[in-house]
Amino acid sequence: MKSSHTVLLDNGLKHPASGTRRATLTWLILLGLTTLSFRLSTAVSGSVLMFTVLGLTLIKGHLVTNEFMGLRHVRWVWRLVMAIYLLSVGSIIAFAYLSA
Amino acid sequence: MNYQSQRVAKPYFIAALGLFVGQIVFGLIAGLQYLNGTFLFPALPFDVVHMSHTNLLIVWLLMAFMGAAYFIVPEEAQTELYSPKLALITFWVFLAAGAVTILSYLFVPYTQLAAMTGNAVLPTMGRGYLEQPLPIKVGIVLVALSLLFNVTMTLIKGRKTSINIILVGSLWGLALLFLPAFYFPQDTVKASFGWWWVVHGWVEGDWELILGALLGFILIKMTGVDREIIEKWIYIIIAMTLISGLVGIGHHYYYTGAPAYWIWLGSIFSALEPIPFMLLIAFSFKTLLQRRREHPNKAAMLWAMGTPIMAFLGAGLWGFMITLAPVQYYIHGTQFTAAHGHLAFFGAYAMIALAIISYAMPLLRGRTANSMVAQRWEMTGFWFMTLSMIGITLALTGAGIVTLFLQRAAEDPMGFMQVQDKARVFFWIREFFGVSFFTGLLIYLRSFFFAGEYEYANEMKQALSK
Amino acid sequence: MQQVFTKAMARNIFLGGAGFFLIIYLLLAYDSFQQIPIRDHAVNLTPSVLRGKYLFDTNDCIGCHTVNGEGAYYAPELGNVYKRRGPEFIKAWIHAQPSGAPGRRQMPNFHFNADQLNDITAYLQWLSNIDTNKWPPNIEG
Amino acid sequence: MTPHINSDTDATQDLPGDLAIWIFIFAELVVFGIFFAAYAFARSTHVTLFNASQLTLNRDNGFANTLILVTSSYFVVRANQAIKAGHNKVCGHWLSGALGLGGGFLLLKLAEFHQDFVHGINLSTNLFYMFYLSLTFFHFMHVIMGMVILAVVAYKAYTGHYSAEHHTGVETGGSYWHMVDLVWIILFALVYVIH
Repeated sequence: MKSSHTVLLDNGLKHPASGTRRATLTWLILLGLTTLSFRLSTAVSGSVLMFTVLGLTLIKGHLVTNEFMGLRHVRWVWRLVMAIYLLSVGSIIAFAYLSA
Repeated sequence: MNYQSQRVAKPYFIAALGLFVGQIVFGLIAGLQYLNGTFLFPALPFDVVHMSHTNLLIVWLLMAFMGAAYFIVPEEAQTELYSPKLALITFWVFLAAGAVTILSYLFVPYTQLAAMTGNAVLPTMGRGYLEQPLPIKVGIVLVALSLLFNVTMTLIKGRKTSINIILVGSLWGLALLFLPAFYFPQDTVKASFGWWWVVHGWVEGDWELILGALLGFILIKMTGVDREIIEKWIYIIIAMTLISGLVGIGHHYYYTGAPAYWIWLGSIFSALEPIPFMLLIAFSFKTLLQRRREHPNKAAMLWAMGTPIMAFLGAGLWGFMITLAPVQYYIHGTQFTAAHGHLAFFGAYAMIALAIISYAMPLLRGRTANSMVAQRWEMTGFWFMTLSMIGITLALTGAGIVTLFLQRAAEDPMGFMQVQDKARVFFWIREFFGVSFFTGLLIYLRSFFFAGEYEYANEMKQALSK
Repeated sequence: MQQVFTKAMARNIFLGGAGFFLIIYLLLAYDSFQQIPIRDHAVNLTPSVLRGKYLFDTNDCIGCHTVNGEGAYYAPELGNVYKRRGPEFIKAWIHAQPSGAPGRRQMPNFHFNADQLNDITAYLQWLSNIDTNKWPPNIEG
Repeated sequence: MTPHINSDTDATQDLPGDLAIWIFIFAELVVFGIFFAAYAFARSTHVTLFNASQLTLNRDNGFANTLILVTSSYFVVRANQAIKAGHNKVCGHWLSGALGLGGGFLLLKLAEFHQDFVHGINLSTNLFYMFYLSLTFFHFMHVIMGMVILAVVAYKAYTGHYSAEHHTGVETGGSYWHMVDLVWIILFALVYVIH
């Protein structure tokens, strides 16, 4: 376990600024996407709205898990598990809305 | 056995097995009354047989759990029991209370029993599993307090392992969850809502914690796997039990007059209830594969490994089958529930009780393990009882399916008694497997009457000569 | 990984999870108790209904029957029996037991007088008006 | 202790923080996932009711709360980076900031609950409100739980319990908080936006 901490430490020390910049960028994108979803809710409706907002939400979810939760750095299995989760929740919702 | 005071567990285990026999006898009578309604009527109406069957089940399981507590707590705490004498007195009080209860069911009409025991002052009688007269209920609380005092004092003065903390903690839970038995409001819907605090709280909550502690103890002792790993698993398993089970109680509230939101909340959370049982199977077999020694008590190992599998089938699978609201709409209050109840009670609780008895009884009789002959009888009993219980479950499920198609989901529904007639063949199959279960029980009991213990050298010689 | 995933952490998850869901359940139970008297029109729990309920409990009716699906499965559902059979049939039926028909399931005679029969029927009527989310699926229960 | 040099190509590490919290996180995600699916399917049979009731929600409030949670998540990331650089105090400050934002979320949500209460809306009003109230309340409880965890972590950061080498606690608490954020992002889209 110690070694993994060292890796993160090395990484952080090598490019202290780039990690921060990347996180800030992610944060700004998340804010932007949230605003976009919010604006869309009054602009469009129906399945167009559903698919766009759902798509935006999945992108946001991917950003949070990959960048914020740090899954970018871990074994691919965990990323796969999370991706499957997001995709299945998304597709179940889409399916339910279309079947209405 | 490392501590003299663990001996008090012995009478508890013997009495538990005796009461178990009684439970099965009443089960056989009840099963016959399904086939011949005038059998033993009016001497023994069905409701009396039924409540004797279920109450004996509860009492013998509690007997076994208490015996297990008196056996495990000193061993884990590495100290003598606080008061072996109190434990022995408690045993006789509990046994007498149990016997008086069953005898009063059999020989006093229920109404008269209620009138004699002050039910009018504080009504508590007339609910499933909680049929006992008021003084008996008070007695149960006193017995529980005595047990709790004894094991808690032992725990305080001794080593505090996680197994012990979980076991003693869940015994406290068991006693606390019995208190709603005294809450019987006049509003029937509220009464049913609160009745589940006892029944669901025990069977789908607290008892699963006891099950986890007992199984953990047996596996630590028999496999030699590191205690830290086993206790960690037990914590995760019982965490999942309560995370799913607390709101999962909602699956009892769908159609009894409780608010409609329970249909969704109960379905969502009770759908998760099989998870702890899956984890239990994964954990047990992982532990078995990592075992560091071959324990000579093969029979106890068989019970211990059978428990998670049968618990998963009965509580997990059969429970899941009837738990979702749209399904339950059609099979609520049918033999489906009885099927689930039989397999779950046997697979989870009867089997863990028999597992701890199988592990502890040879030690209490001064042997590491029973002779191979005795173990063979015991394991034959295991297979007889387990397979018979699966047979009973399938038969009752069959009867449930008949009700589903002819009465509940039918275009032109038939009346209750007509449908019961159509399901007769399944009640015959149930009774057949009931008799075979009883045979298995007798075979199991026979195993206790072999002298001598497991002799390693002897067994090896025999094995080699073959 | 094994060292990181400690027993203490597992215990905290157990305690945290159990406490968390206990709070959720208690809040829901509180809300349910606010709704139940409306759903089962508790205002109609007249003395006669309550006397009937006491007779119902102290004669262990759910030892054979079910009420809203709870009880034993030996005899018919009673939650909606008032709507299925009506008051007169119920009183006559209880009075005429046991049928004594050979092999048929028997119901004991409870020796109720006329007032007690009225009370029991009043209780069964009250039961039949509980909002059970449209259960049972049909009148046969 | 073999130092891996290039961590961008080294994707074989274990999950950040304590594995137990990840088991918990995945369990929670499954519960919320089932909840979301149940909502979506319940809606498909009551479209008009859901659409009408959805209009009564305070969408601005939901929007503001999403921004708040996303920002607090970002603060937690900064706290993580601070502790990895060995700055205990800075880490504590970022965490306090995240806690403050969490408090803001709770206040806004409470105002929403209060409005519902004033209008006599409860779990039994209709199917939509049943879902809306239980989903958001369930999440609300998770925010509180996450804040308790963050508060402990912040306290430990201020008192110097962590270092550049040992900071599993910060990662563990942070992971849980991100999960709370993630769930809200889906919840906001599902309950407030899509109709």
